[in-house]
Amino acid sequence: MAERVPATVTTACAAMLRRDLLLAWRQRGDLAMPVLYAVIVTVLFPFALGPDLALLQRIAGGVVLVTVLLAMLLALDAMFASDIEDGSLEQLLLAPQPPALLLGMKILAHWLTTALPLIVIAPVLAGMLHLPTAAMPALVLALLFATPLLSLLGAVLVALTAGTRRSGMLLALMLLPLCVPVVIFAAGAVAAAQQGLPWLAPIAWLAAAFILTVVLAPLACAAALRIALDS
Amino acid sequence: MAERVPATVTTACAAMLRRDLLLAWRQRGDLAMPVLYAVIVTVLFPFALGPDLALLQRIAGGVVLVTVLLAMLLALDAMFASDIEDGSLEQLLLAPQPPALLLGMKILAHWLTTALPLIVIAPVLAGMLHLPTAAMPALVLALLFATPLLSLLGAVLVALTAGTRRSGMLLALMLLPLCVPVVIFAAGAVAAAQQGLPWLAPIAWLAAAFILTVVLAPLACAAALRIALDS
Amino acid sequence: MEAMTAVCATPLLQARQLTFHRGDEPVFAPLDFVLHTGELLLIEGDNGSGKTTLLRVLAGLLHVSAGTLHWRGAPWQRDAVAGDLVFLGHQLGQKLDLSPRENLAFATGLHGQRAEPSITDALMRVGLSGYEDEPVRRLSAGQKKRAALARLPLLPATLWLLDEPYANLDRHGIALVDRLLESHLTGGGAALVSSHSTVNFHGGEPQRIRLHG
Amino acid sequence: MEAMTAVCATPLLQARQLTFHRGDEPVFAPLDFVLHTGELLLIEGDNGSGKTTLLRVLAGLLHVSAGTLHWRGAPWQRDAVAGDLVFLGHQLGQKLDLSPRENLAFATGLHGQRAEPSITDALMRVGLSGYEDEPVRRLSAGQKKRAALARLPLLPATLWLLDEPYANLDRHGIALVDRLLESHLTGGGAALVSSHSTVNFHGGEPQRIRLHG
Amino acid sequence: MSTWIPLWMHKLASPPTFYRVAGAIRPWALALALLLGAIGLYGGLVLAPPDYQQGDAYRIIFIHVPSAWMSMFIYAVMGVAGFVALIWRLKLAEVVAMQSAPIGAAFTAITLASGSLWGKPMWGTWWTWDARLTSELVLLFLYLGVIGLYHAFEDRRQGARAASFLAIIGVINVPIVHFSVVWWNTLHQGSTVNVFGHSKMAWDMLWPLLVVTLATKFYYAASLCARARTDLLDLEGGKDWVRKIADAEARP
Amino acid sequence: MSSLHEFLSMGGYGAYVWPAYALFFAILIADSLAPGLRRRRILRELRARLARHAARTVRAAEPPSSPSSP
Ligand code: HEM
Ligand SMILES: Nc1ncnc2c1ncn2[C@@H]1O[C@H](COP(=O)(O)OP(=O)(O)OP(=O)(O)O)[C@@H](O)[C@H]1O
Ligand SMILES: Nc1ncnc2c1ncn2[C@@H]1O[C@H](COP(=O)(O)OP(=O)(O)OP(=O)(O)O)[C@@H](O)[C@H]1O
Ligand SMILES: [Mg+2]
Ligand SMILES: [Mg+2]
Repeated sequence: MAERVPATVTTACAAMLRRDLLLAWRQRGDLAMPVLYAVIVTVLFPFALGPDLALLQRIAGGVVLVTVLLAMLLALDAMFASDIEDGSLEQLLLAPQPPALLLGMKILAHWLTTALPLIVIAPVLAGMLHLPTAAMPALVLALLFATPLLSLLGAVLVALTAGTRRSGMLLALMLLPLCVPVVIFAAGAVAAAQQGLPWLAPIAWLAAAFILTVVLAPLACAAALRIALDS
Repeated sequence: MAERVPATVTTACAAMLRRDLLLAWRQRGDLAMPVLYAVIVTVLFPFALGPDLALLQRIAGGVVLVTVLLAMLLALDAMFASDIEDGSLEQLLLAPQPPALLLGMKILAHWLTTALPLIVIAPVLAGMLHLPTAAMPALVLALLFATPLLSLLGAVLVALTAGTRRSGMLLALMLLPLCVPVVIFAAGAVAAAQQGLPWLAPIAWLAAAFILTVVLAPLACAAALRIALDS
Repeated sequence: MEAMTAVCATPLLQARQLTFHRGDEPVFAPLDFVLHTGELLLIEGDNGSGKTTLLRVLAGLLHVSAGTLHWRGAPWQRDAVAGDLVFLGHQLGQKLDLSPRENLAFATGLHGQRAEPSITDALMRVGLSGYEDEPVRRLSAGQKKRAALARLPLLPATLWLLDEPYANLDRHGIALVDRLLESHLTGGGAALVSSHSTVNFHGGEPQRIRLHG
Repeated sequence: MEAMTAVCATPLLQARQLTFHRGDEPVFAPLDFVLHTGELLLIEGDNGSGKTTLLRVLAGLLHVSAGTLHWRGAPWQRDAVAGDLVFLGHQLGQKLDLSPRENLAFATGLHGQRAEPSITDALMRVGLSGYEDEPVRRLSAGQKKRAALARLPLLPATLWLLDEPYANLDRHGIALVDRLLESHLTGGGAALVSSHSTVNFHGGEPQRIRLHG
Repeated sequence: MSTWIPLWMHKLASPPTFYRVAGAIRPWALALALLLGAIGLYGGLVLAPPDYQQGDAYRIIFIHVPSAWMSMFIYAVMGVAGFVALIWRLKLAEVVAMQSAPIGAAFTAITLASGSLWGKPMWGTWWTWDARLTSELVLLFLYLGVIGLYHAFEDRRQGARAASFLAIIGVINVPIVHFSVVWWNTLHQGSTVNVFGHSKMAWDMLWPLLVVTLATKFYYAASLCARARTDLLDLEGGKDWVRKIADAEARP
Repeated sequence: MSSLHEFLSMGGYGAYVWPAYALFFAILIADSLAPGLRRRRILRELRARLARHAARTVRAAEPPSSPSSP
């Protein structure tokens, strides 16, 4: 049985990434959704709190961080849901490739399609809440490290819930303890920048955590998936 | 063809309500989830903003309102999703009953299972953010009228997106503009109570809107479903 | 039995030049047929020829694009038809977290219930005794189908619209559908059935429509 | 063809007293069978007798509870088997928003592709010419099934596990599955097929297992 | 399973044996818990003098601190049992890990509630976002996450393994709860009790605290026995020994 | 009598101390009652399951749905 296209790890990863990006593109309406969601949540705050400029400025960094995080959480839920439903996940596990790698590609695609647009829009949201321009670089940098961290940690948890039918909210619950430190460091950086203090230290912590996670999370993800799917 | 149990409007409504409550009970883990989500969002704010008591107290009412709203939004998405997927919704539309009434029952069941627990937990959340006890009755009353309003408006929108497969975020998007007035009135009531001013007027507006919606929304919902499903 | 089918003067369902368009193209060529109570109409056609689409049009889930459709002599109207029709499609309309019994109780609550079989009896007839209280999620593909079929004898409907009722069923299941159909027609009902396999209908030769995609 | 099946000494798949338990109860009685390349094994049984469960166990999606399973002489191991097996279940594993062509391109990216049919050819063989670039969502039930079947000739797998491949297919579709199976076995493949209808297999009498729930 | 595990452990790990042994242990553990609890609370509520700073409000300590210690202790037990469950696929370890979770969550909830009730008169607020309070809240979320994940699965053993994995990831939070008062300068007070060295607390107050702590340990043992027994009945539903019990209890 | 009243007032902190103790006991009592209730439910469901299983075996012995022998 001669193979024309042999199944190498590279082709498999490429196929995985291409498929997920293609699916995202097919439903490109959905691509804009986390962004719009974040915009609207941000807009709601002035309505709920009253148009007090100093107050809004004070909470701008924190609100944008929390909002971005929630928007990502919403999208995370859908990461494996449709794959489980239509049997694609089973097919994925039957492929002659390390599942951890394939899942890593899924996470990458997910980050590219949800977090990246959010990072791009974040300064605009922060501007709407009057965050000083000086704090913007800190905000963007913090998000650049915090969002992939959440994607990776989230993926491990999503993998754990793979065999179940009610991942959505459960996921939020499980992810919370893991995002608390991320939020603290990210918010710390933004707050420091806003007060004109040096803000690179918390970002460096985030970066270190990110590097550690990028190595460990796909492995943990594969282990979790194996536990969750083998009965 | 003698019928033993004829299909009256009452039996149909009872059957509908019973089924949805039973389903909620079967997945009672899911019942707790909106509550947990609200708790999580509330918990994230102090991390993102720092534990500044005066600040937290100032934003408590608004944050709790927005949080409850977001939690309901998340749950709203699932209101028709599974019914569409497994074909139950079609069966519902083929029943010899006014669809508006049946959908009204669905909305009621949904409100009972998601909003009611949120209303119960809201004072606790507000307490964690140091909202003064004096403002609690205003908060609970505001939620008592605001949440069914959201359920009803949300149901119409969910019904409109029923035919598309990306209801979740799209919904959030369409609902949030409708929420803005609700949030303004509810937050107004809470803020007034917090400052010791009379706060019944905004609540009365919410109540009036609620009564209007309770009559119109199920009709709109049925019409929307018919439009969405007919392709 | 044969006598019954001839008695009724106004047909239950009558289609004249009926078509359905998706975009601008008709899914199937204009159809003419007449269905009286006591009659069975088989819809045949290859994959993608429009059987499912036709049944959904007849159920009122899709709108007629051209031609006319009459129900008991009057133009088709949702309110006249609603309670008098059961539709069983590719999607079975069962809640996976409820048991067959609970699913059926919901259906009878909505549509009413005939005097004759109780829910337990109906489940026994389709061979699901012992599975009455198991969540449908835990049933096999064929058992799920049977749970959906149990609605047929329970609900007080004259017209059955069955889309591939035989799929996923074993021999006994196929015989079961034949038996259900036969007793329904004898009792004054009517049915439209789409299927790829042959129907063993003992009450005379059924009508047939062949669709060409 | 007959010669081929006899040549291979180590069997492709060998089960001894194989069972699977759900909770504490066995889903099917302990099974023994041997499958060589070039052979077809039919799994028969009524609804709920455990056919789907057995195929999922053989695919490695469920864990053997008791007994042993050997693959080419060695104990069954995921890494040895993974690329050499295709499983087609009740759920087709197709993305509804992608076209058949895109779905197949993904599958071949993951599993590799045989030298012989191109994706376009494979889709032509299953009778989906003209639907290559339509989203799967817009296909009829039988067309969806055909799109899933197109993976079979494309992927370089020795063992096919097919769960009710004939369901939802019309006459031509059924003949198509028979043809696919035949050329696979002639080419040195093997297959386990569960089905309620009869398989028209021209290359000799297949083995059969009957399951009793 | 490896040969180095002693034979009696193998025997004990067999569900029917464990069921019987746990049934025998439970009443004794419960009785001890009640007795010690009564002694300790009498000592704490009646015999111990009021605190010179806090007056009688400090008496919440006799439930707050033992519960706080139990919340961490039980999480550690759950983590270890979960680890064993994942590595050796031991059914009993899965049961112990998963049945510990609700008990631990109960103690965590008590800690949070009693701490809040104590905080109002002492700090003037029910709640602050102090490191220890927050990490204890996170502990509650971890417990709830483990319980939720466990119940999200159809297959209980699979759920137990998945939830064990989550429990193990969450173990890092336990040292954070404990050392939070050292690492961050916070409102919540630091260590006042030192079991081995010199405690900063008066003996009149200390001994009831230690006795109640012991009582909660025994309570945990009793509750775990009851829960594990029940859970084994569920898991082993198809086995003869369970059917016998079911039939025996059907008659009355 | 007054000493009991004094005891209950807890030096003015009764409103905080007693609810804490009440919660402590309430939660632990609920925790210790839960396994008993669950045990009863499990055994009841097990008996029902065994009965259902018996019903299935009867059906397998003589399938009511098929007049012809298999
Ligand atoms: C909601 C609020 C509170 C929470 C969540 C909480 C949590 C905890 C925890 C987890 C511990 C055990 C720490 C360990 O030993 O590692 C603890 C110990 C303790 N707590 Fe609290 N606490 C709260 C409020 C308070 C208040 C208001 C006071 C008194 C003013 C207090 C006094 C103590 C004392 C004296 C200890 C013993 C410390 C030791 O010796 O290690 N707590 N608390
Ligand atoms: N997820 C599940 N949980 C519990 N029991 C199940 C589950 N899936 C199937 N079963 C039960 O296991 C038995 C075998 O099911 P299986 O799906 O293997 O049958 P099958 O032979 O494929 O039937 P069919 O011809 O109807 O597809 C059935 O009695 C069914 O009720
Ligand atoms: N939602 C849809 N949108 C667009 N086209 C569709 C849709 N559903 C079906 N079609 C197309 O309409 C035609 C008829 O489909 P239909 O499902 O009615 O066929 P069918 O006769 O039921 O086939 P099968 O035997 O495979 O079930 C097919 O060509 C199909 O591709
Ligand atoms: Mg069809
Ligand atoms: Mg099957």
